[in-house]
Amino acid sequence: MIPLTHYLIFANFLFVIGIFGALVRRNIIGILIALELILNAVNVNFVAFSQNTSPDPATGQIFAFFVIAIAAAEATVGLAIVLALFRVRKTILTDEIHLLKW
Amino acid sequence: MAGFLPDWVLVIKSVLISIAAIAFLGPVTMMYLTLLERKVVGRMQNRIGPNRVGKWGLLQPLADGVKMLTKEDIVPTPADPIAHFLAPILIVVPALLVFAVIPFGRGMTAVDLNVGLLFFIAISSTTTLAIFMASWGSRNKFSLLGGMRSVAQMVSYEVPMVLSVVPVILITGSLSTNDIVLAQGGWGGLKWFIFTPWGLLAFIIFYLCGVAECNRSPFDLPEAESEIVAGFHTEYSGMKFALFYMAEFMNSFTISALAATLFLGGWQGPVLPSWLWFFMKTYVLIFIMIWFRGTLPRFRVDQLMNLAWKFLLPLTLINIFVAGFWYFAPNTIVRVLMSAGVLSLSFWGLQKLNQGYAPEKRVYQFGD
Amino acid sequence: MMEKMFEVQDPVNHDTQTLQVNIGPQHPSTHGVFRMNVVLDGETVVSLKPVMGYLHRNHEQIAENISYTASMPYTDRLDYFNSMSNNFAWALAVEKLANLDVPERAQYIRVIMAELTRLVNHVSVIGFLLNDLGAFFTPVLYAFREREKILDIFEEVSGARMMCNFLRFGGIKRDLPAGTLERIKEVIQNFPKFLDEFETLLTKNEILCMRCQNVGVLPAELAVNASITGPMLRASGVNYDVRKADKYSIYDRFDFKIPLGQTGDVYDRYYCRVLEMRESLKILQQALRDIPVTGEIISKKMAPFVKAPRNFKPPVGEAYGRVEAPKGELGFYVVSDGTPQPWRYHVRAPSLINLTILEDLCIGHKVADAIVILGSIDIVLGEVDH
Amino acid sequence: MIFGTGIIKGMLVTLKAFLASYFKGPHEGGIFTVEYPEKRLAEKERFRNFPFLLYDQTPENLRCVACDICAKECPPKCIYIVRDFDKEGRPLKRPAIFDIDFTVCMNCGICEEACPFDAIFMDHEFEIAGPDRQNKMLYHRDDLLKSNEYFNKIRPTDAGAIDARRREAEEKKKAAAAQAVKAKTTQPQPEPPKT
Amino acid sequence: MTHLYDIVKFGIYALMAFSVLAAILAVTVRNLFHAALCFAAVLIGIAGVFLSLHADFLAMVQILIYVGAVMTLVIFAIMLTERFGDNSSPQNNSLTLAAFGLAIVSLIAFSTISVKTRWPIQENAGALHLSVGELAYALLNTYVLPFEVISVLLITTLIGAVIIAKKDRVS
Repeated sequence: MIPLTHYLIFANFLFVIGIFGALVRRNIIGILIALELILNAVNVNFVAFSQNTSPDPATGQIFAFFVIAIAAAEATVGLAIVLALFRVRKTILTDEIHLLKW
Repeated sequence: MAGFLPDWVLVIKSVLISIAAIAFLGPVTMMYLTLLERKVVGRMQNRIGPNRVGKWGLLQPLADGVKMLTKEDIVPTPADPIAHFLAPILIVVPALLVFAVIPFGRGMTAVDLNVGLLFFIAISSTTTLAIFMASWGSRNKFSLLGGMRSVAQMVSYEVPMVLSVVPVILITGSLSTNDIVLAQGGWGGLKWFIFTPWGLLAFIIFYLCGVAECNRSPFDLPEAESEIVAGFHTEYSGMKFALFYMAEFMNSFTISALAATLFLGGWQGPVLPSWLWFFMKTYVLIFIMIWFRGTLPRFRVDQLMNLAWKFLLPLTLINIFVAGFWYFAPNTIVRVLMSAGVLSLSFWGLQKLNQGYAPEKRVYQFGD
Repeated sequence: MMEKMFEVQDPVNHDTQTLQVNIGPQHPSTHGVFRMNVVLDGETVVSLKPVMGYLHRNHEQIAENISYTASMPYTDRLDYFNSMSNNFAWALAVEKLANLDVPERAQYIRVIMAELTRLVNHVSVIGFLLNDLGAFFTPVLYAFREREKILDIFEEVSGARMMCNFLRFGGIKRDLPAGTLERIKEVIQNFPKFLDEFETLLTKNEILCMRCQNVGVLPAELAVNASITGPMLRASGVNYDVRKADKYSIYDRFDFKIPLGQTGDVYDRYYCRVLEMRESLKILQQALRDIPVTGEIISKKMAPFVKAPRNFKPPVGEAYGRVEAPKGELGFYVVSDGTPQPWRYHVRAPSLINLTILEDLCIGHKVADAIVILGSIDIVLGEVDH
Repeated sequence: MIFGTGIIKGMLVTLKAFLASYFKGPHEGGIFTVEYPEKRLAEKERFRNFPFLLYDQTPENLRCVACDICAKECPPKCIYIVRDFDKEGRPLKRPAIFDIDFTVCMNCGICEEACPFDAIFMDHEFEIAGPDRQNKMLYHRDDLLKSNEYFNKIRPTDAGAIDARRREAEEKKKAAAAQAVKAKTTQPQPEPPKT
Repeated sequence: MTHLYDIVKFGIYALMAFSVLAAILAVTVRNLFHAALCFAAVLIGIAGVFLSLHADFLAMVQILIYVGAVMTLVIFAIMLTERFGDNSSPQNNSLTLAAFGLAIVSLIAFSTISVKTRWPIQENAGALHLSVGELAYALLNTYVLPFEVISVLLITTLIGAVIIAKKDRVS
């Protein structure tokens, strides 16, 4: 149906937008969203490759499950840190938090 | 007519027919559910319920619809326009999408996915997003409170709901709703899952979580009129409010339909046509939901959470073990007694653990 | 930007900013026009300031410009759920002032009417409390079905369902029409059956117990210090009932008990009201048994003033008549300077005084509990703002 | 006790009410409400709504003599009476203007009690609606007039008692008048001067 | 039936374009709440792409986990950390141009790599339809070790998150 390369280009687009977002955003939650975007791009790659190239298509999807699980875990811890930070600093803009000790 | 049409047009035609059926079925069931609810709750309160518009009040839903359409649609100035506008649409979409997976009759499932059940659960979990948009978009303290409460409730009731469905999947071995219904056929209905000990417990838990999922009676915290006016849809009026209203009733229809499919044997039934069985069972479950609304007071937020996490969740986990044991044990009376014993023991044990929430005995003296 | 770095609050303060919500005069469950200025931290109530006066009608000032009998219909509008017991208190006060005696039959009819209003009030209050708890109007409509039967009797006797204006100083306005006592007897026979059904619906209901037990606990000494009266006081265990303490009218002839709670939370207030209804039924049965069949209905000394209420000039002096109204001790303090208009007229409104401790009960509870506690205090804004 | 039993017993109560609504009558737990405009509940005799003025036979001979007692007695002061004068300026026993402001009146019935001439009574008719507050709800004398037959129809026992009392007073007065006439006729024969 | 395939193919390409557009919006929109909503749109788009790759179980799990749970978390965080309505602070810092240049360069690099290399395409490439049973078999037989490790990881993150976010930390 759809050749492998089109999926790869689609995944590249998402990956690149994710990186751009992570670098550009001032708000930590914005960065977390960009990070999730990158992980999703990786997922698309996994499934595309497993469907077209690997003999046993299950491997890619299993790996995609693990990536989703890790992404969820990472999101929870990231947002817990954001909350703790906000409680102390009243702000979560990255360029306002750059002193290691105050 | 069908002879000379190219086959791809046929496929599209069949898809359009099922879409038209669902697009018609959804809102009409919603309209007549509102009437059914007002009539039944009225009868429970020694009054008649709407009977002025149409023969027995049958045109009342049309009157409500016209009223909703003509009412002015007020958008509060501080509201965030995009979120405020999109929320009602995004709450109706999952409510309609979910109709695709429900087996109305023998061959009448719109889309027979082999991950049908998971599709149902995944789509019904996206409603939290729409409720967030509604409560955050309308910039109103009451709706914020309502939004927070409803999301916390829906997230914490989704876990036991999903886990209570696992035993059914474990026994039938497939996620497709049609296979589940087929697995309950035969013996004039005695093979329904509700007649097995784990099935009964799973049915009760699934049904309670379903009621909580569509914010209805004992769990209708998000739109608790007596406390926070109308919860997340305080700032909505006119057609947008009608959409919220429609989504709630369609959810209650689909939850009852799914509960009937999973535990009461969907359209399985001895004599009557299959779809008639399905609608009878669904409307019995909807009657129970309305019956809840007519009698029970409301839970408080923390009691709600405690019931989900400390009472229903452990029960579902134990239920999965018992279903596993049921799957491998030989089909004898011992199996039934063992599982029934384990389940009632765990129910009693959990009730003892949650003793803090049980009603205390109170004694009253009489002075003079 | 640097200074922003260094103003660091202590880490323990609440990060989610507290929410100041107006559970305002126009709200589905404030029992009338009553506003609560609630400051919330998340769901729990941090502070609660009641705002009253939206229904102030200048009742006491009006009463000082009209004759004694003319302010009787105004007392109906104080606590519009129990007009008969309001009239009873005002009649007692003026009778004390002009030391009038009340004939036997009138006394019995007054007691019967007062106890019927207690039934109506307690049943409706439980219905409204359930409404605040979320039961969708079913208990209220069961309660109102029984209330209708009693209001029919009031309409038969006095002419109006809620604004009875039935009592006069020294007796009652008119005698009972024929057959009314049989109808009252019939209502009293059916009431216990309804009450049992009502209790099976509510008392053992787990959700009600979870929502009401240990919520809004009123300790006994706080209740006494805040001069709380009525079912709220007795639910906290203090044995004080004006019918027993004052033994006014002919209450000493009936034997009935006073139900007392232990913890004084919302559940005890609910159940004390149910038990009080059962006691009232006992009083009504005894009163219906002993009521003299005939007898005049107003004292001789008031005969000339029946047709000309404005000539009624009580002697100079002051009096305080009080009655055990369903909401608490309802008292009327009246000072007379010999003219047909009272010189000073003051109403001790039990709802207003019971409402003063709303904040102490609600602090620390959730928003949902604050509404339920307000419902259990049983206020009527007509009496609070009089 | 298992957790849910209280709730289930409570729900059975509402289910019984639901089923009873189809089979039982209004007083055994069935449908208690009445569909108002078509079916109505029987009116109680002492029901009191806004007052009305009474006239015997023709609207001219009004019972009200404009003595202004009810205006003084009315707690919210909603009655306004002006006496009628004949051509020579002598006061008549009739009110020229008798207004009752229905928005102020709280139908307490004190005017009925205080009226010594049985002229004003409380009505049973409660379906009163006016387009605006100013003129429609201010009832003048002619709008308030109602016949004695109407009064007997709506309040049979009270009206009967009052008519009996008035008839009795009538006979007593007629007898007294006859007595007076007889006394006057016998009076002209002066007794012979006492010798 | 070929027309049908073209329609479906066109649908998938439209879906991809929609997701890329939503991704760009998610990264650049000033109001954070709207960014989160656009991100949700991207997730649903990606679930559609998974469906086109016959990975329907994965698509459903993606919607369930990401849109149901992770998005709820993100929006909860946004609600708790944003004061009521001051969402006008500029969202991007000084690096914008440099980051944009890097993005374009890496995009071109990755695309050429992915187009140029000859991937060992299997002959029955797209036709293989994976049933849930095989997936479960693989998950619990060949990959059972990572499955258990992941569950341990999830438990630790759960407890860790609760401890970090607790209000009255006894530190």
